[in-house]
Amino acid sequence: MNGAKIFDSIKNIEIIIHDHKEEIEKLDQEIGDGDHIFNILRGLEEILKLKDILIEESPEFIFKQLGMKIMTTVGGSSGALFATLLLGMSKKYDPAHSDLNNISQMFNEGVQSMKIRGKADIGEKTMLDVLIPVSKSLIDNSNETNISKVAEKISFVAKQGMLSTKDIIATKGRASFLGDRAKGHIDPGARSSQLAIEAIANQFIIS
Amino acid sequence: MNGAKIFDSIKNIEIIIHDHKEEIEKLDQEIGDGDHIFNILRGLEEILKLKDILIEESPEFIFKQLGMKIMTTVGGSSGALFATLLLGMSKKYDPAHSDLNNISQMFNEGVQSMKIRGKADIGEKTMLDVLIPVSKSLIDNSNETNISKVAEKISFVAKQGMLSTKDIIATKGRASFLGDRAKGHIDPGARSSQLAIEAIANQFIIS
Amino acid sequence: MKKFVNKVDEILSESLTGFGNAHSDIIKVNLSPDYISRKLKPTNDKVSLISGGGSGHEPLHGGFVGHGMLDAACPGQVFSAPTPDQMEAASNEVFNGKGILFIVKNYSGDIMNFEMGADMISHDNKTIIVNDDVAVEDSTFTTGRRGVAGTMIVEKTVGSLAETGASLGECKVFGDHVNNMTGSMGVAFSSCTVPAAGKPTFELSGDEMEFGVGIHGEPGRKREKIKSANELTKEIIDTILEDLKPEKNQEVLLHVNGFGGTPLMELYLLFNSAQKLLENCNIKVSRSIVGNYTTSLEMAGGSFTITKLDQNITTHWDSKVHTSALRWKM
Amino acid sequence: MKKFVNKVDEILSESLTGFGNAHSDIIKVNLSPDYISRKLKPTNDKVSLISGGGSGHEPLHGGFVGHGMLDAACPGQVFSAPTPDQMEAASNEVFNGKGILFIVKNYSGDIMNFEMGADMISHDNKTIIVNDDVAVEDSTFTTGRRGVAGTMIVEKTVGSLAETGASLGECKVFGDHVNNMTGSMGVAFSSCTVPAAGKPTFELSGDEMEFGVGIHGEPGRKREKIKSANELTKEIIDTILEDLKPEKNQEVLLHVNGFGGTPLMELYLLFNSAQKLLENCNIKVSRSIVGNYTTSLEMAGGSFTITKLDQNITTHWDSKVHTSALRWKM
Ligand SMILES: Nc1ncnc2c1ncn2[C@@H]1O[C@H](COP(=O)(O)OP(=O)(O)O)[C@@H](O)[C@H]1O
Ligand SMILES: Nc1ncnc2c1ncn2[C@@H]1O[C@H](COP(=O)(O)OP(=O)(O)O)[C@@H](O)[C@H]1O
Ligand SMILES: [Mg+2]
Ligand SMILES: [Mg+2]
Ligand SMILES: [Mg+2]
Ligand SMILES: [Mg+2]
Repeated sequence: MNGAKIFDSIKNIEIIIHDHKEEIEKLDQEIGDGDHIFNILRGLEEILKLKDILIEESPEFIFKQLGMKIMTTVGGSSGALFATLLLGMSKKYDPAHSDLNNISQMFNEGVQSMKIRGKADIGEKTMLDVLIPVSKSLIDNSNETNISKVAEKISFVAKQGMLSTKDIIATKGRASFLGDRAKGHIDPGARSSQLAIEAIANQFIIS
Repeated sequence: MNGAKIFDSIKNIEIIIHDHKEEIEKLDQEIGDGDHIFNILRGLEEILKLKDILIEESPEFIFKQLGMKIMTTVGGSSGALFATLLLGMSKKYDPAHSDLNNISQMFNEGVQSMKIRGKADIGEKTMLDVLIPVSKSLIDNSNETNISKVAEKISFVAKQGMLSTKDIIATKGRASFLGDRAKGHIDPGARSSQLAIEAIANQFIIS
Repeated sequence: MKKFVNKVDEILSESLTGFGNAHSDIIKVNLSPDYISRKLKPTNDKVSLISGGGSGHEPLHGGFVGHGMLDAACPGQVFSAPTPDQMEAASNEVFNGKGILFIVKNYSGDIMNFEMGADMISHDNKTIIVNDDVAVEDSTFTTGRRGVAGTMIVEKTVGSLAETGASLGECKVFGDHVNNMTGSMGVAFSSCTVPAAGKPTFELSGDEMEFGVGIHGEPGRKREKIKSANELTKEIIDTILEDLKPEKNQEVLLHVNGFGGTPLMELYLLFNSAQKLLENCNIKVSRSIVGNYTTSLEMAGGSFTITKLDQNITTHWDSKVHTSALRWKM
Repeated sequence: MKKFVNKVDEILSESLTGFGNAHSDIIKVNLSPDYISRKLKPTNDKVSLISGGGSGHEPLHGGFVGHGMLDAACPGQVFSAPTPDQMEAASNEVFNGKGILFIVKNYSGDIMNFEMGADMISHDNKTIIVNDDVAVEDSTFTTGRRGVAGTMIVEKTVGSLAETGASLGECKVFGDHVNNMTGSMGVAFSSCTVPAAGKPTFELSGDEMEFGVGIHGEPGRKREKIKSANELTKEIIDTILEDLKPEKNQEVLLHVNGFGGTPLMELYLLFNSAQKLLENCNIKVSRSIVGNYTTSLEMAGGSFTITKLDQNITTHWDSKVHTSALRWKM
């Protein structure tokens, strides 16, 4: 894990999110307030600007800076949550560990922090329905040597998690105000998170 | 001239205006503020309510009461102008005169008062483009014995006057703010006045 | 038509009743004839200011009844001038020893009805005709310019002068002066829906605006493609300045008025554009007011009004006022 | 999209700059991080009130910064909660010896960002979560109710208490109390257009309304055919009363709030409907406020808010205030 790889992943996330702009926009218009895509894109744009400054730095430092940047430029639920994710991740980097081990530990820590920040758990129709299963899958597979197999697994559980948000009501976030009307709609944050996971997974499947 | 005849005429005016509601509404939306038809209808409705109370009174008194009613219930340009017309008319009734003579004198007085009230004259794209020619025609023909011939004449000059408002710019009233954009549109007040004249003329042509 | 309404015919009376009750600490509402007056008659002899006009421009004029501004307001039907008996009744109620000053926006209907109202009263009276809209060419052969958002500024400043016990003549002269120092112009992104009509007065396509629009949902001087805020602000401010011909270092009051359907966020953005432009012309914005004061029901759009300030106008702008829509220092 | 705008990205900063200049007598605006604070720091030790939230609800919250109300407001992007560094910077500027009280509307984004902001400061602080919207069912397992137009009432009354030098704990308790005494519910006739999106968040057909809508152009609890003003007022007021369970002869503050695109004429008509209903239930409307205070950009519609009054709330509602959007007695 190094700066170049981290920024490659972010660039890949940005590409995939851009490709699904209209879809994500629509999801938050249906059961939210329509700003999710703009929050996400603003965040990605801002952190990509840091590439030249941060690329040589340690992953620990990079994640911290990315988290701070998201925290101070995005706003909304997703700003707070993704900042929390990144800041959490920065705490668990250990240069002695393998990449997969690092990612598992870091991601797990990040997602735990998000749960606390959002006072939310699985099944509440949020991005955590994607991120918690992914985190679990990473932990379960942290000793797996075939990286692309892990990538395929997380890609799969992310998609499942995302789809699972469709037919439930929300108990957290803005969609919770809709009650039953939220049913039948995928959670925007779950969709953007799943796409991000997919982008990263694809990178590893290909590489 | 008596109360019954006066209220018959008003009823006829109300019918014809109702039949052209949409058209008049549209004319004031195009070059005005869209309220003309509602002003006119409100006025007609209000004065028709006075029928039972006034029908036995003298034409003088009736016109005065109608003028006061219009004045206090209609508002807008047309309220002020039609009230002025009726109040002016009430001043010139002379029981010694023939109906046609009375109408000519009364109408002439009413229209003169309107010109003063509106500081307007012919050619300014207002209802006066209908009412001034009608008034002149009545005066010119006040000794004519064939009433239906007079009726046909005023019906004709009213129509001409109404049409003449189409291709000129307005220098009075709300349409004057539009400058050249008012061209091509018939003045709403001219149209409603012309329809009123037509209603009365038809009554005399038929009777 | 989507409006909060029970019966279209009763919108006005229900709304006025609500207005009267919501502000019963300072005003009262009389129905048939309709007029709004101060709850308490001023104790000192003063000129009584009465304004009015068609409804649909709220808070103008009823929102400006109270200490330091109007003594009464006569609301007509939506976009129709009020009837003379309203002015008569209001005059008789608020006359306070020093004559009546009518403040009338320059529209045929308003002028005629106020004239007829004035004919009906026995008190000394004068009329100020507000005609601040520079979008309309003025000429002695026409009705001339419309009265728009500058009316509020005339009502505030003359209202303040009247409160000092000034004479009817002094108030009239000062009002005409403020009107002369004032120019306005607006632009609309949408029309509005007169409740009785139930549909918008005009339709604009998605990329068009009415430039130099009035305040009755009526078409403006020209229809154009929409422009950036800076561009259209420049076009409007330039037109106003051409009319007002301010000296270098002139202090002005800048009023950005919303027509009803435009968020405050955009009005403040317009204020920012205009202030920068004015400062580039060495004109100092020393007083400002931004908000929906002279509306056209729910029309989207707004207008700029500039008043050249002198010591007198500034003093009477700053002085205390207590109405439902404008309140400060008391 | 028809809006007064130069570049979509710069709407907020241009608008904030305009806001700062238009009201430079009482407030100042800081950009990056964005916050609005009082021009002059209070001279007495007092609890500092900071609110904020997504933009698009103007005049909430920036319009409520000034004597007797907020010390600072942190505006986020349109409908997006502000970022924690805004709260940190605002706190550091306005801290005045007695701790910071955050006033936060109950939305995940706002709560999380304000919490993160609070984590970043060293001053004593507490948070009031406003959740007055009775349209949303409350339960311990969910996010609970939204914070809507009642927020202004909390800010006004707690702002007044803070001005007296009350402690952080006292202000927090009083704010929670006012929040508990307050219930709101709204209805929308149209959605609104987030500038970045360029098109309305949702579409409603010509005879539909969103019942129990929030303030972000988001869908409400149910979509229904439009009803008469009296009918929908009754449905809303009944729901609020069910929640507030007022005693007989209870005095209340009745607030009719416009969402931005509804004319004052209609808001006063709604006030009239509601007041009659309340008086039929032996509830006395002894304070009232009608206008666009908590908006959703240009959304058409409005909400009712009722606050049960006691001596304390009444005193702090009546006390003097000087902000750009709410001003009386000074
Ligand atoms: N308390 C929470 N815990 C976890 N995720 C949440 C929470 N609240 C909201 N979210 C997520 O945030 C997404 C919305 O993000 P965004 O639109 O950027 O913010 P906002 O809801 O403030 O408008 C939702 O789709 C959901 O996935
Ligand atoms: N000064 C005037 N003199 C004569 N007629 C006028 C004058 N001003 C307006 N009108 C007439 O009044 C009509 C409009 O009436 P109406 O729509 O009821 O009032 P408003 O113009 O006040 O909305 C115009 O079409 C025109 O014929
Ligand atoms: Mg959102
Ligand atoms: Mg008209
Ligand atoms: Mg009219
Ligand atoms: Mg949001």
